[in-house]
Amino acid sequence: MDTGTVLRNLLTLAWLLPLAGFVAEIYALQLRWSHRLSKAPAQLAVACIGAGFLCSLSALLYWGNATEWAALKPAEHGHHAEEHAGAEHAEAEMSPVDALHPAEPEAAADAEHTAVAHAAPVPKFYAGTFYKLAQFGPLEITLDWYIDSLTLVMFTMVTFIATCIHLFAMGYMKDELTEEYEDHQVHLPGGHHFTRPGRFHRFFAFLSLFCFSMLGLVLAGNIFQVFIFWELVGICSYLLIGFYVERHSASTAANKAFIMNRVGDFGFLIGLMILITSLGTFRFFDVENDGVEQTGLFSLIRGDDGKLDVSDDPSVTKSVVYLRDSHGHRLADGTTPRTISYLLLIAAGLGVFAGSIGKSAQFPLQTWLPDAMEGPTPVSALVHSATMVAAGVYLAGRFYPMFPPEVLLGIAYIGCITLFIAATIAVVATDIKKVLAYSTISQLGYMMLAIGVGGWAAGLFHLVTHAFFKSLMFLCSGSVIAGCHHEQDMRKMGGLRHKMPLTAYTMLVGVIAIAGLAIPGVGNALFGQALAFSGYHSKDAIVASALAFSELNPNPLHNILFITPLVTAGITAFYMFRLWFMTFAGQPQDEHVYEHAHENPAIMTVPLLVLSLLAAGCAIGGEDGWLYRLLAFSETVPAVERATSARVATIVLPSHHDVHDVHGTAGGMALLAAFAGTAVAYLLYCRKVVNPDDIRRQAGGVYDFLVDKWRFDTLYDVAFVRPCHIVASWCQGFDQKVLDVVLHTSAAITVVVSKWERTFDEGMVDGLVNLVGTSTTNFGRSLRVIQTGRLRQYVMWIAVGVVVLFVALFTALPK
Amino acid sequence: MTTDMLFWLFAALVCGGALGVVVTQNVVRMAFWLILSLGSVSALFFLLHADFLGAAQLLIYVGGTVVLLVFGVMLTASGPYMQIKTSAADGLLGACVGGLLLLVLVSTISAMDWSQLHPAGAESIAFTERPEGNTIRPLGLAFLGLRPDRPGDGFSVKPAPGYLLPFEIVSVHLLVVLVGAAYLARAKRRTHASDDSLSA
Amino acid sequence: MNGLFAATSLSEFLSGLTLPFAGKLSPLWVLLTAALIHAVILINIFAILPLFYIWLERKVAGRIQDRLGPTRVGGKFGWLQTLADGIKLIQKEDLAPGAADRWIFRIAPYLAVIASFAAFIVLPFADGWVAVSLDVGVFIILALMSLEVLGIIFAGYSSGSKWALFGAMREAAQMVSYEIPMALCALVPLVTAGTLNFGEIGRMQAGLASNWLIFHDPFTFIAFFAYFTVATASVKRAPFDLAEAESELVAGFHTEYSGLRWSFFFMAEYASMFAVSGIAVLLFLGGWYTGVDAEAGLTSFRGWMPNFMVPGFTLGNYVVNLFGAKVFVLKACVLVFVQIWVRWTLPRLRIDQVMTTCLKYLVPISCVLFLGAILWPLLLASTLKRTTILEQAPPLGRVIVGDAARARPALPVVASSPQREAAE
Amino acid sequence: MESVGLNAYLFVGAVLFVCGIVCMAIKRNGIGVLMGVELVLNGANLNFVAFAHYTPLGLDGQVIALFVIVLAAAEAAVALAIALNFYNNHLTIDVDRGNELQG
Repeated sequence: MDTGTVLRNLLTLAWLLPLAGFVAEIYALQLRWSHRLSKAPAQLAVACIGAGFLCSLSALLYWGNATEWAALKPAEHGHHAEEHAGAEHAEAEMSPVDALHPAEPEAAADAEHTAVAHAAPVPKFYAGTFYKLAQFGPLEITLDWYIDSLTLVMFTMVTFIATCIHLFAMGYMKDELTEEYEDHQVHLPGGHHFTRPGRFHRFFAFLSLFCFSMLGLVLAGNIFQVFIFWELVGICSYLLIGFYVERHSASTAANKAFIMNRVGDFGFLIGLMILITSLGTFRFFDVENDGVEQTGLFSLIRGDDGKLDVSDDPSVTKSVVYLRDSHGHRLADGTTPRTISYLLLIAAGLGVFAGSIGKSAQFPLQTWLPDAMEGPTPVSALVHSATMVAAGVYLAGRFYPMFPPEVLLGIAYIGCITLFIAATIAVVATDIKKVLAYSTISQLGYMMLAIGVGGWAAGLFHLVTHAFFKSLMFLCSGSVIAGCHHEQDMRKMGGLRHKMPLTAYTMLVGVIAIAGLAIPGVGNALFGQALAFSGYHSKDAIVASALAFSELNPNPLHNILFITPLVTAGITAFYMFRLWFMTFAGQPQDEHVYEHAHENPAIMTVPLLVLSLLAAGCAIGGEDGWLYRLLAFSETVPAVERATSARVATIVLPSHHDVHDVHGTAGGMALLAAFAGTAVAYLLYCRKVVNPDDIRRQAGGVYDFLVDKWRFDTLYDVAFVRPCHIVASWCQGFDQKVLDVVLHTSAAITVVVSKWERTFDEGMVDGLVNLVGTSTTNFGRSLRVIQTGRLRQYVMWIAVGVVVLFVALFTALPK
Repeated sequence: MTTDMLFWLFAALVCGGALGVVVTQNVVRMAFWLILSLGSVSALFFLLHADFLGAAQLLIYVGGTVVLLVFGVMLTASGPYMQIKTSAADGLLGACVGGLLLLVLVSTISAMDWSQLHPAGAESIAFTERPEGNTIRPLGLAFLGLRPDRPGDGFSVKPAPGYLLPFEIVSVHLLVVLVGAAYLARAKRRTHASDDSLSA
Repeated sequence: MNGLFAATSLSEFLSGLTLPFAGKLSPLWVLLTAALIHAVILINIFAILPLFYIWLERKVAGRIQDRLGPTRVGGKFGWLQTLADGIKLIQKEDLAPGAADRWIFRIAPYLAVIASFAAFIVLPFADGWVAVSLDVGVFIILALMSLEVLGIIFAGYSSGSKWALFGAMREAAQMVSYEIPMALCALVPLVTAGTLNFGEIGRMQAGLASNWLIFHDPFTFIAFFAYFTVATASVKRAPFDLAEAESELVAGFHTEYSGLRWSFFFMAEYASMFAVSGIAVLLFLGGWYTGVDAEAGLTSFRGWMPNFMVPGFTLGNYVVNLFGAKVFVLKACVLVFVQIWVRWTLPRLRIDQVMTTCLKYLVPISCVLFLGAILWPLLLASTLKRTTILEQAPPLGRVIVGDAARARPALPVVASSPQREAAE
Repeated sequence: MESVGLNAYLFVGAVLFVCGIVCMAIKRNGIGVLMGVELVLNGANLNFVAFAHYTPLGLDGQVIALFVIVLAAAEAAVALAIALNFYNNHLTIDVDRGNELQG
């Protein structure tokens, strides 16, 4: 078996195991394999996802061995900085043409790029088709798989975090292991609480379904398949947010999340339609069908050299992009070259990105994510911080070659706005999970920003590191919530580190990681890098990309793209340490809560420890570390393209070289900002130099503005909800005054006509039928007398009948 | 000549047996006459070169069906040598109608020129001068759709539809009928029935 | 016309004999004479065999019960004892009870005897030595033997006695039930042989004993024992002799009979024993062949002294057939001896046990054997590429139609006959 | 050449048939009626076999006669079961007593 098949088999196994688990868990109770008090569903779910993790990990290792860890060799990017001459061949290596025939690496090696001296090129990706679902004319709906290092890392990351969270959830959800679960947050009239059977098995079934969907999304090889799993994770999110469906807040939040996502998905659908009408395929990669090459999306737009082949027409509306095959030749229908309008390409990019906005809670659709914290905390950790919301970033990253520079600029600005807004709101939030939720939005903004400014690898790097430390922090908060008997308000906590030290210090690891603190001197001496937890490295890379971008683009407006993340880095540090200090340090604020707080059992704390190790160490080495290199190995073309586009706006994307040049500066500034934020938080919330309440009173307007979440909900209420209500009431009036009247009138007429008809029926029709019936009855009565019931008589009649018949025939027939 | 003699002998036995069945009042004696009649029919089958049918007639009719009937007689006899007499009027009526029917049938048979059924020619020899007796293999082949008795399509390449499916259906039918008969004739609990009638 | 009296050797002999009077005697008379001679021979066999068997039964019973049995009449072994009994029975008064339905009462023994006797018509004693050679031989012998029950029912019913009626009812139920496994067991070798003609079946088993159908395959082997059990029951021999269980029914259906009519039932019984044993010998035990391939030498002897005394009569053929007939009768007598042996060894079953044995054990067993016998050739065809393990067995196509002129060499119905295999 | 032709067999068949019909018509004993049915069937069978021998009907006639015999056996079994039921219900086998279905 070649490498691609092995990888496909392993990842498919990892992907489908949770589905099998889901089916078993859903039907276990119905089919009476299991009972409501059984932990078996959870164990099954853990087994499935754990096995999935092992598969993913072995896939990653197998891939590494098969490629001899080419991705980790510093020749790729590290040499960029020193060795400019290497740029061309690196570029050549990264072009997708090497992977046109992933099953035959030798053939690829024989291709035109044999000039590459040092080694046989390693295939960028492996891809193929599971099977064809349907075909509508030229449009094929297929199940494809597309495996590159990003896929592998995502698989390993998702399955690992999911395994940890499943384990944690086994402890967290144990309240549900009962026949009568009393929901204290649902009040019934009469002062009672709502009571229902526990839903332990259902929770894990949903988790399994989610894992299946998320892995399917990552494995997908075409954009339509991505869409399908996109919606599947959406429905899982809906189900999990609304897990406590009896709570009004939970059901509302679930609806909100679902509807907000639909807004984004609408854009996604538009993007898909543009792609299918203009390009005729959904596939990312090229396939050969009966010797005919079917060019995939990436090759169509980027050809073999990673550049957009734009016509020279200066007008935006008239300029077109020529579609090319994987060898760089322009495609043509007869003599007419196949093209896509540049504006349409932008529209398609924006449409797909709209999907990302919805899923990743970017401005202006960010409001659903904080509300989604109504779900159980493991859900928040898995779905609403580490994996599903990151799917938007993943999509933007996966779809990166399709975005023209103008769209990237849009992505950058959306990310920039989001990260700032969310960070500011997080500063004033008091609910421990809400703080983390806003922090998530903010960090997702960072990732989007990174992708927008050309720091593709930096964005995805941050995605992975963020997934680790954010899931860690959510699990810690879950641990706190569980330990404090479902108290979520930070103002009632304090000093909890004495009660739950393990939670507190693992949380501290996550806080330091996200704040991006580092000890530059020691680390430089030891590792050639700052001694820092994972968040520092990834955020550093993003800020550096942003700085490089703003330096390359003379437009002063673009400085915002650098300054905002820098400032927000400080704010991030501030609100995260604020959270930690308020929760774990200082004096207990609420004796009742403090008295009853307790450390959780091992099944909940062990995942914390494991995750904290990874949150701290996964990014060791920063941009020279293994994780970054693994991700950067999959980077597609435009990062080095220095795409200069002047059709809508003048944009120059920085190269790795540019980024590396400003890395030191950016890193230093970000570290400074982080230390500043940490210091402020320490002073305000630990030392109590200034009472935070005073500041709140001083800046009352700003505070209220922030507490109201920048009044987005109000804005949407005024802009969308109320107009909808007004239009609806108009429609109702129209219905009542016009349509109902017409209908009632016609009904009345029908009744009158029916009455006439009834008279006719009863008189004429029934009369006739009855006449036939009675006459038949009477005739039958008269015939009854010859039915004597005596067998012998009947036989005699038969004989007589035969004789008579024969005689009649003989006499009647002509001789 | 031999055959003619035998025919007349057995025809007389057949008719005599049948008449015996009709005129006898004792059921067991009727059964005896029936055996005589049916056994002679079997002999007539042999004379008609249908040896398999003759054997089947003996095995199934005389050995099976009539035994069943005698069983029935014994199971339904309310006294020794039970006789349920036919009234003279019934007998007379039966004789009249039967005579008329016989008259009609005989006149019909006589009126028909049966030789028209096998027009003179080479093909008609095939079934009249067929080797005698051994019909079991041709019969088996006929069940499979091969017709050795027909010169035109005896061993034609494409066999005609045979009687295999009807035969299978009949065998399944036989099984169903036997199960049904066993169900019908099973011993019923009279006490329950009388209880029901009492309560009703 | 030959279909009715197809006794080839005898009619040939007679035709040759009447050659000098050609034109004076019609073929009708030839045939009638042949039929008469056959009848006389068979009636004599039919009469003498029971005499011998009854004597044998007494002697065997005596030996088994540690006594001597008849010793006086006719010399050392009391071999004339049965004859003496017969003479005594003929002299007895022919009684009929007052409650009897006399007409049927008198007819019933004849019915039983006729049915039993008719079986001998198609039973070949040697190659060609058969009164009527029919293609449906096995079938019709089973049919004829099943008629015996009628005589017994009539006897029991018309006696006007409870014992007789019960005996007859039991007998009827038993015989009707045992006919089914009997036919099925007989079918097992028939399926193997592919014919119902006793002559063909017999000729197939020439040569060594390994050619006997009992050794043909496992199913025929088991089928022989099943058949023998069923046959014992169907001739109402112990341990299945419920119809005349003296401890319960005095003497069963023949309680009220005496004299010659009484002895008719016993003639019928012993003749039937010989008949079923003869069938077993023909179907399973190699018919009139010795099983040591003595025929190989004898066959060449068949042509010895052709047209001896009369044209068409070959003395060698006659002698060989005589030898075959002796072998056949000897084999059948051995089986009859086994039946007698069993009678005096095993206790009698209860009536419900008899019916259970038949319906719950023998019928399923025979069905399984039948199925197995059908599937066995398929197994052989797939392994040995032959339809039958017997080299001598005629391929199905050869004798498909009596009319040889119409038989074509390649029959579409024979899918895997050896010739066809070779042709392909 | 045989002097006995098809007609002779048909006459015998007709006699059988008529005897059967008359038997069915005049016997009050249910078993007697059944015997009448058997006679009728045999009359028909005889006709079939005669036609099979004397006309191009050929083996079809014999096959049909075979089916008739088999079905007659089935019919006899059911009829006997019905007769037993009748006897159970009426304590007699006189078919004239079974006239509950009169009009």
